[in-house]
Formats: sequence, structure tokens, C-alpha cells
Amino acid sequence: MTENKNGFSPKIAAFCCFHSAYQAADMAGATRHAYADGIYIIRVPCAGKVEGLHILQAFEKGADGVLVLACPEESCHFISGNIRAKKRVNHILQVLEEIGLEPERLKIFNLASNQALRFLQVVNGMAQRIKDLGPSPIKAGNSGR
Amino acid sequence: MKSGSKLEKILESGQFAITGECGPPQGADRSVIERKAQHLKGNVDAVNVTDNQTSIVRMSSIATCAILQQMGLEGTMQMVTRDRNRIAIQSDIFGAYALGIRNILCLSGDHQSFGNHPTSKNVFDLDSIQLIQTVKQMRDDGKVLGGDEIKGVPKMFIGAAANPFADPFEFRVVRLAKKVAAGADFIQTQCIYNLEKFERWMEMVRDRGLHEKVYILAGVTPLKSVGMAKYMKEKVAGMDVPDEVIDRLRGAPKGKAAEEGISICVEAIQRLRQIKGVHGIHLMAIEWEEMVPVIVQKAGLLPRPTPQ
Amino acid sequence: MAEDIKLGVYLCDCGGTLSKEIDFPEIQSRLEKIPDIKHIGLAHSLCSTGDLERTGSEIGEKGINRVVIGACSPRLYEARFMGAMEKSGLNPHLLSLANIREQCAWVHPHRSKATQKAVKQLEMAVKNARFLEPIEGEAVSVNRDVLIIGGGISGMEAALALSELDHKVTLLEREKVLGGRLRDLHSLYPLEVTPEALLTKKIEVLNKRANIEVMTQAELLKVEGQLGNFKVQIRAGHSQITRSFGALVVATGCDTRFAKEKYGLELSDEIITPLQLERMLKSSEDWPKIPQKIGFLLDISDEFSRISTISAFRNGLAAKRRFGSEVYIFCKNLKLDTHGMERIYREVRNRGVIFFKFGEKKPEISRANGQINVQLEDLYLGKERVNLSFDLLVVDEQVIPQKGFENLASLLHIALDPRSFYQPANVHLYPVASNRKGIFLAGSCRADLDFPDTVADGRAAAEAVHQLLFPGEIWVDVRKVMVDADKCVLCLTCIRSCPHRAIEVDPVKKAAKVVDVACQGCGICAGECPAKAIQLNGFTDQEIGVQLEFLKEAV
Amino acid sequence: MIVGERKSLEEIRKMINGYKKVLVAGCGTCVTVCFAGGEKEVATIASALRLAAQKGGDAVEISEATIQRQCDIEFIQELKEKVEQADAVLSMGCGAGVQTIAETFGGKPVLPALNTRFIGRTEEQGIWSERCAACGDCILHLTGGICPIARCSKSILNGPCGGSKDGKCEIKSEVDCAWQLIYDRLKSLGQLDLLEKIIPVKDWSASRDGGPRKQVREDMKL
Repeated sequence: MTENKNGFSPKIAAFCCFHSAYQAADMAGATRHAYADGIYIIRVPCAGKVEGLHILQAFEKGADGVLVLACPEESCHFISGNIRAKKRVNHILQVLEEIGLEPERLKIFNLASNQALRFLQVVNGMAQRIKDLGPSPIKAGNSGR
Repeated sequence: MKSGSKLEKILESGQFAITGECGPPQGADRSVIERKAQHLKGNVDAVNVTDNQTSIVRMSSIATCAILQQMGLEGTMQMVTRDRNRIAIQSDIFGAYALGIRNILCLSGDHQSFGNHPTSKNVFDLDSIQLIQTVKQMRDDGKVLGGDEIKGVPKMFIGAAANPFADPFEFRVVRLAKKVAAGADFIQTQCIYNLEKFERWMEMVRDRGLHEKVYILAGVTPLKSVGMAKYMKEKVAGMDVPDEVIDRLRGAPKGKAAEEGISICVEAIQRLRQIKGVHGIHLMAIEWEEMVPVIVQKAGLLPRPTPQ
Repeated sequence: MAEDIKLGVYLCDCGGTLSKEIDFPEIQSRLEKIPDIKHIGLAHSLCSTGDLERTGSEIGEKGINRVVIGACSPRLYEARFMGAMEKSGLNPHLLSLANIREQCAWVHPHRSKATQKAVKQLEMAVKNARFLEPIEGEAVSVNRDVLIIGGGISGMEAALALSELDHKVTLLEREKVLGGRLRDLHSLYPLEVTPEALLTKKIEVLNKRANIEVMTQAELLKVEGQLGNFKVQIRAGHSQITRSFGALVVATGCDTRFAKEKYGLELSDEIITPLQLERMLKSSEDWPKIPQKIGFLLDISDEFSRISTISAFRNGLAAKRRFGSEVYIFCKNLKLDTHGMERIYREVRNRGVIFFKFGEKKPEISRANGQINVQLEDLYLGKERVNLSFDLLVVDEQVIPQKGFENLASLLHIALDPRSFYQPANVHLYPVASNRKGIFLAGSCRADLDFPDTVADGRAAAEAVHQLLFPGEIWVDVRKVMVDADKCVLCLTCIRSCPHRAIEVDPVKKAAKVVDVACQGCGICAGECPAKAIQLNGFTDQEIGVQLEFLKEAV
Repeated sequence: MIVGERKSLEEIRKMINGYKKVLVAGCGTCVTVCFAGGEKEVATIASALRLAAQKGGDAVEISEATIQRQCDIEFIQELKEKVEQADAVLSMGCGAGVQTIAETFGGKPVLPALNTRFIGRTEEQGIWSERCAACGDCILHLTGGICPIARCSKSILNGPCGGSKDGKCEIKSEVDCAWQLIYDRLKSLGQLDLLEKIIPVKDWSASRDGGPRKQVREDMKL
């Protein structure tokens, strides 16, 4: 589906807030809407739980892109988790810039639990952008740890 | 007589004094000073020489004052505490006195972030009030700050600055009093455009009787254009340019704004002369020295006295 | 962990439907290669009682101590699975779930790809299961007494309802008397009862209840503690007291304000606010001048206010009845979204009240000869300007938060919405809950509500409080959030950033301490901690790390 | 506390260039509180360095360790094993921490990952500001508890200078004029008379100008 002629199918870690995006993803499934199989959903109780470090680690482990999907602005299940997440993502975007990774590889979106179509737009859009960008320049498993 | 400078003599005799200003060049070319001095000679009683004003590197104030002295003008050496510690300051005062300089204006100086070396380290070992104290101690006690006797005491006429337009307004006169208590003989103020506010300030000065303890020279600067007025209002710290002044310049016929600026300045001088406790004018015609004779003439302040 | 890990994996093909999309035998053969897996079971409907019971007894028989389930979304049956585990004697938190239906079978049309991803997810779930640690539950006893802040109608209703539900209630009122804004109203039309009679009756009942204590001229000084045990300092009159409460209800109401800047005019004898009109209608004294024509302006101070709208209807009708006045209402968009408003609207029209509707251009108001002129372009009448003069013009008011709202919000650490009203946890689903467990909101302190809604809100808050406190204890997960006291540097970041105010300083350990009863498990604290001293059980660095492993091995 | 700020990744990468194994060492005291060098920042910068190295095709091995305090040798000893295995140590402590590690492990290059900036306080979450210049001769009792040396751009002792406008400093409109703050505070304390007196020339010998400082408590020495 998202494979291009070189057979590149992007691997995308999608940190999904259990109270919004995770449900939207379930709904996308329930309505049998397909999306790229490289999208891997990581359940978090709140986008505010996603640490900048975890985003970097996702890239270290070979992610071509990372999504943080939070509750809609002003309607966070935990009041301020989505705002914290946005600020952290912005901070990590600066670090990515310092590293020399394209900022397009990291995105945060707000979506409500019933927005299955928005979920699909977001993940498919991301998959397409990453496909255009090509594989991450970081070689997975090459980590110095 | 504390120093015997011409400025001191004129003020002492109760005559209305005029001091001018000369900004040294950003280089070693003495002809710039000579050209500026031509406009000032005979029109002002002493000439302030700025000390790396707005933290832009220029010819030193001491050297420039010495050149002016050679040309028969009296210099007032400005000295800021930004660039020198107490050792360098006292050493420079010795040198300046030996070169014939008799007036000093004690300042803390603009912060280096304004100038062409924003990455430099500042000193501020002393502040302006402590500098006044230092010069006074050197003159009156014949001792350097550290306590050692001076051989060949520099007898300076000590000046200080005051800005009636900075905040907190009600503290400004207290700070003036501190400068007087520290040993200031004369005060030069920030450029005055808001005369009402200045009058209120002078009232507070008189209430404390400070006008009897120190000579106050009111600062004036002619405005060349609307642009300059707006720049002074918005960009220069501690400057109060009322909108009426800008409107008046704006209302001048095309090409006549400068003329209007001169008129505003002359009117201000005339009004300042009427204020009790104002002993003179400090005329800062910034990069417009050629207008000094005109302004002084129009203000009816010529000829200048020649004290013995 | 000293004990050996014995994994049990249970797969569910959802009544056989998933077999088309996922190759279950393939999954099984892949999983069989993993050591520690003692059992792999395939069920057709794991959510059914039969399958659940079977699974539960198997867990017990085989001594399985970690459970991995590959089935539908955890949003559906996670709790059910956990229940079955608990029944079998296993800690329910030793469960790791892979969502192979919604995230694999249903979204990846290629069977092989869906199968591969399901395998991957299950492998991760297995890895994850090894790190799982039991979370113990604990019953925390709670004080059943309730403090209600604000003695308006909403607070009084809450007090009465709670008293009936056998809670001891303390009702705090800032003023000398109870009643709040209701005291200013002259009628609750279409209700028969007058505000005065209603208040008298309510206060009478309140005073009779032995388990309600009313404190007037009282204010909140300090609030410490958490749900079940709030320690509250109150100043009542001249005395200062400290009490404990299990829950708090904020019912401080709202205030109104004439938006002078939007009108561009001053109030006068002829231009008055709805509240002034209420007071005038309430007084039995003769009016200085009978208003022959009254105009009501709406939607200028505040475009969202129901309160001004209902008051214009009610008082327009009252003026008609009392003085036979001609009544005009100028509005932009009528909002009739409260109980019975449609009916009153029809009545108002039938009684001959005339409506004008303006658009973006506001009506122009001027004075001449003791009269107030209103000029406007009515959207339906076209370009021709309407020009009317009035004896009395009633302007609308903006609904604003009650005085002192900032202070109360900071005392209670409750969140404010963009209009500075107290922010409900969920506007639609749980409007009387605040961001903090055990602190509830009732009435117009959270939104501009009309009388019936305010009353209902008070009762709803009382019900919510009762539901929480009535057993006298609350079952909480202990150590869901774990603080490593050795690592904690007490930078206070977690305490400042916890939206639920669930973290305190442990004065003995000199470290942050999570108050389990108040914690809602969002993990923001763990996300923030610069010392990595906080981990959220189920979402530890290790567990997140395992999930990220899938990225390493290409799908 | 001491407030520090991480250097740019580029600068850090230049410093560690040529070393094959680098230990990133965090400090669990001041710099943890200001989010510059605690365990999480250590992990973050380590991850970023690995990513940058991988992207650039360099082979560098990054290890991590965070100790309680880098300015005490007992804690630094905990790093011994990891330091020995590394070619260089990248310290995320303040200047004192960097130097203590360097003094402890003579043969190992120690590199600063932070710029140590000032002694300050948390104004609010995420904002820190300077409060003390460690001049060694405190005069806060004369200035209403507001330090003119640390907070006045010119460190003047008899302010405010002529650049004070609307409570702000002439150098930047977001900088408060320390002397306006002092004036307001003394006014509210009813101690404006303190400002009538001239604060004399300061003895800077107690500050860093007097040379490197050292403090000894004889009774506490073992």
C-alpha cells in the first residue's frame, strides 16, 4: 500500500493517547478502513506521558517517523497533557534539527476519540510524507548502546 | 576657587554659563576635533568631551580635551566607570590634570550592549556617585582612594549628570542630593524637551535647597528632523520627547523642519533661563556643531564672558 | 522477580471471523518457539462467560503467572479479562494485551501482513509481560462529610440532597444570608413559586436538618489533603476553624457585568440592567414614572448569555401585566436552549412583544427629551431603518465569574476554562467533576445556567459526591505511579505539573509522594521528571522500550 | 541553585570528535532541577549524540551515568569503572562538577556539556533568573533584599542610573530595573531613608576579583 517502487514501507511509531487517538484508531478498524501496516500504535494513558527521550529512542531503534497523537486542544482528558506533549514535541524538534534529522519525521496532532477519519488522514498523510522523504538516515540497531 | 577653571569662575561670578559638547572621532584623525572646535570657540564656556559614548570606541576623552586645550578651548573631561577600575580612573585623572584639564563629569556610562563591542566585559568597579567621591577626596584630602598621599594634587571642578525624566521620578531629586553630598560642584542634565516636567523637578530641587549648593546646567539638544525626534523618544533611554514637539516639527513647511528645531531649542533656552536655580545651559548639538553659534546668538547669550 | 515466569497466551478469533484476515496457526507456531510460554490457547469468543471461566481455571491449574491476550481492543474487554484473572487468584495487572483485531485484522487487507504484524505485537506483548509487576489494591477510608462552598440555590440544593443521602454537610456562604442571586429575582416565571417563597422554604428545611451546618460570612482560608480527607481552614465571622471533609462542592455562582465598552454609553435612570429591573419589579412601591414603552437589548454585552434572554422574556411579560407597557426585544440570535424556553418564547410573542433582529451592525442608541432612541437595521425588514423611542431601555449583561474566583481556584488547585469559569472534567459527560478527584462543581460557577439547570446541577453534584463517598472507603491501586525516593531531587516539577494535584512532598523521605487516591494515572509526572525518579506502572521506560523494539526488526 | 544550559549539539559533537567511547555524566543536584543535566537530560543527549553519529556514519559508543553530586569526590568515585572504560567524559554538571571529575580522573579528558550561567532561583516552572553574584560581601540588608550587583546591569551601588524607565532597564525592555525594585521594596518597608545614604566604594577583594576563593572551617576538618 505505502510501498513505493523501491519497496520502501515506512515504519512509524504512533504514540496514541488511550482516551482519544487510540479510540479513533479502534474506530478506524471497526469501520474496516485500511492504513499502512508500518504504523505501529503505542498505547499511552495520556500524550503527556510521552517523553522526548522516548521519541528519540524510537528513531534510534529505526523509526522513519514518529507521531504523537493527543486529545483536542482545550479538551484533554487530563486537562493539560496535550499541551505538555506539544511543548515537548517542539523541544525535540529542535534536537532533531541539531541532529540533522528532517523535522517532518516528527509530528503531533490533536484528535478526538470519535475522529476515525481524521486518524486515517493523519496516519496516511504521515506515511505518504515519510515515503516521499525516504528511509530514516539512522540505521536501525546500529546503536552504540 | 576649587579648581580655577573658566567654567567654575563664570558660575562663581553668577553669570549664566553655556557648555557645549564635542564627540571625538572613531579614529585618530584630530582634524575632526579641530573642525568641531571652530564652531564652539567663543560661543561656549567649556566643552564636554564624551567618553566612548553609547559604548562605541572613539578617541579618548583625555586626548581630545588636551587637543581642545591646545586650541584655546576649555574641555570638560567626561569619565565613565564602565571601562576602568579605580586604579585606571585615578591614574587618568592625574594625567588629565597634568595636561591642563580642570573639569570632569562623572558618569557610570551606557551599558556596553549598546555599542560596537557588546561582547566586552564591563568594569563598574565604582558607580558615578562613588566616582564623584573619589575625585573630591583626591582634590580636597589629597589622597587616593587607597589612602596614600598624592604628590601633586589634581584640583578638578567636579560635575555630575542628572536625568529628571528617568524613573522613579520622585527619587530623582534624592539621587541628585546624593551626588551633591558626594561632592558634585555642577550638574548637567539630560536633554530637556518636556519643560513642564523639568519645572516640577526644579521645584523639588529648590525645596531641598539643592540649587544653592550646586550649579545646574540645563541640557538642550536641537532637533534636526521628525525622524531624529522620534528616535530620541523611542530609542534613547531616559529621554522624554512630548508629542507636541514632534507635531511642531511635523507641521513645519517642507525643508524647514531643522529651522523649526532651532526655534524650539532657542525658546527652550529662554524659558529655562527664567527658572530659578538654573545656572546655565548645556548645549548638545549632536553632530550639528555648526548651529551652536546660531543658537547662542538667537538666545541672546553672546558675547561670552572672559573671566581672568 | 524470584519466581519463574510462566506465560499463558490466549488468542481470540472473534467467533471465527478473524481467521479470514489472520493466519492463527501461523501465529501459534511462531509463538511456540518462545521459551517460558507454558500454554497457548485459541478461543472463539474470549469475552464470553464460558471462555472466560475456562481461561480462568486454566490459569489456576497450569500455574500461569503472566497472561498475554491477543484479541480485540483493550477498550472493550480489558477490565473483563482482568476480572477473570483476579477470580483465578492472579493479580489482574499481570496482563499484557495485543490489539490484533482493530490494529491488525481489520486494517491490513493483506492476510500475510496482518498476520506478521499480529505476531510482532504478540511478541512485544510477551516481552512486556516479563516486566509486569503486580499492582496491589488498597481500601482507603474516606470521610463522608461534605463541604459546600457557596450558599446560593445550587449549593443549597446540593446540601439538601446530600443531607437526605445521610452525609453531614457544611454549607459556607460569604454573605450574611443564604440565597445568592436568587434573592434579587422577582419571579421564576413560568414557575408559580416566587423566589422569596422558595428561598424561605428551602432555608427553613435547611435549618431543620440536623446534619446541615450553615456558616455565613464565612470564607475558605486554606485547603490541604485529598479526596476522602481534605483538611480545610475556614473563617466564619470572627472565629477560625479547621475541619476535615471527604469531598468539596464548589457552588459559588456567577456575577454579571454591564459591558460599557461594547455599548459605548453609561447607565442612567432610563438605561438600566436586567438586575436593576428585577429589583424595581420586586419593590411594591410606586414607580416614579410608568414606563409606556420598554425595550430590551440582547446579545451585545455577551453573545452567549441565556440569563439575559430569559430575564428579558420574564420581565417583558411582567411589565406588560403590571403596567400594560409596549415591549420590544432587540436580539441578534435568540438562544432558547434551556427548559421551557420555547414555550415562553411563544407566549411572549402571543402577548404582543415585538422582536427585531439585528446583524453584525449593532443598534445605535441615543437620548432625546428624556427618551431613549434605538435605531437599527432589521435583517428581515431590509434596508429601512427602524427608529423607536423608549421610556426605559434594559441592556443585557455579560456573565462573568464570581468575585474571588482566582483566589478560590488557586486555593483548591482547580482549573479554569478560557472564560475563567471553573473547568468541568468533561463538559458533556461529567460536567460536575473538576480536574481534582473529590472536588465537584455545581451551578453557574461552571457555566451560565438558568434557574432549573442550576437546581439540577446541585443535585447532580450531590449524587456524584454520594457515589464516591457512600461506602466510606475507596479502592485504589497502590503504587501505580512509583517514585524512587533516592533519585528524587525534589525539584517540584511533578507537583507543579500534576493536573490532579495528586503529588505531595513526603516530609520523611524528602521526596515526591503520589497520593494514590487522587492519582488518575495520566503519567504526566513521569513524562516531566528530570531525574527519571518516576515510573508509571504499565508504561515504564522498560515497557515503552520493548514496544519500540518492533521498529528494529523490519515488518 | 546553580543554573546551567546545555551547549549546542554541534559544539558538543566538535568536543567529542575523535573519541570512540564517551561517558555522559549527569549530576543529580542543581542542574537536574533546571533541566540541564539530570538523568533524563543525560539520556536525551546521549540518544541525540548516538543518532547524530549514526547519521554521520561515525562509530561512537555512548554510555550514561548520573550521580548525586559532581562536586563531591565520593559520588564521583561511583563513576570510576565507567570512566575507565571511556575515552572521554562529557560532564553535564556545572563548572565545579566538570573540574571535580577532571581532578579525580587525571588521565581522562573531561568536557563540559553545559554552560554554567548563574546562581538563581526558579521564578516559575521553566523559568530561572539570576539572584546572586557571589560577591562575598552581602549588602542585601541595605537594598531591601534585592541585589544590585546581580540584578542591575551595571551593578551600581547607588542607583538607579538615568536609564531606568517605567521600571525597566535601559539595556532591554524585559529586564526589570533592579533599583526600581529596590526603591519600591524599601518604600513598602518604610525604609526609603536607606537610599539617602551613599553606599561606599565596595571591597571587591572578597569577590572573585580577590583571586580564587577558598573557605576553611577548621572545626569541620577531620
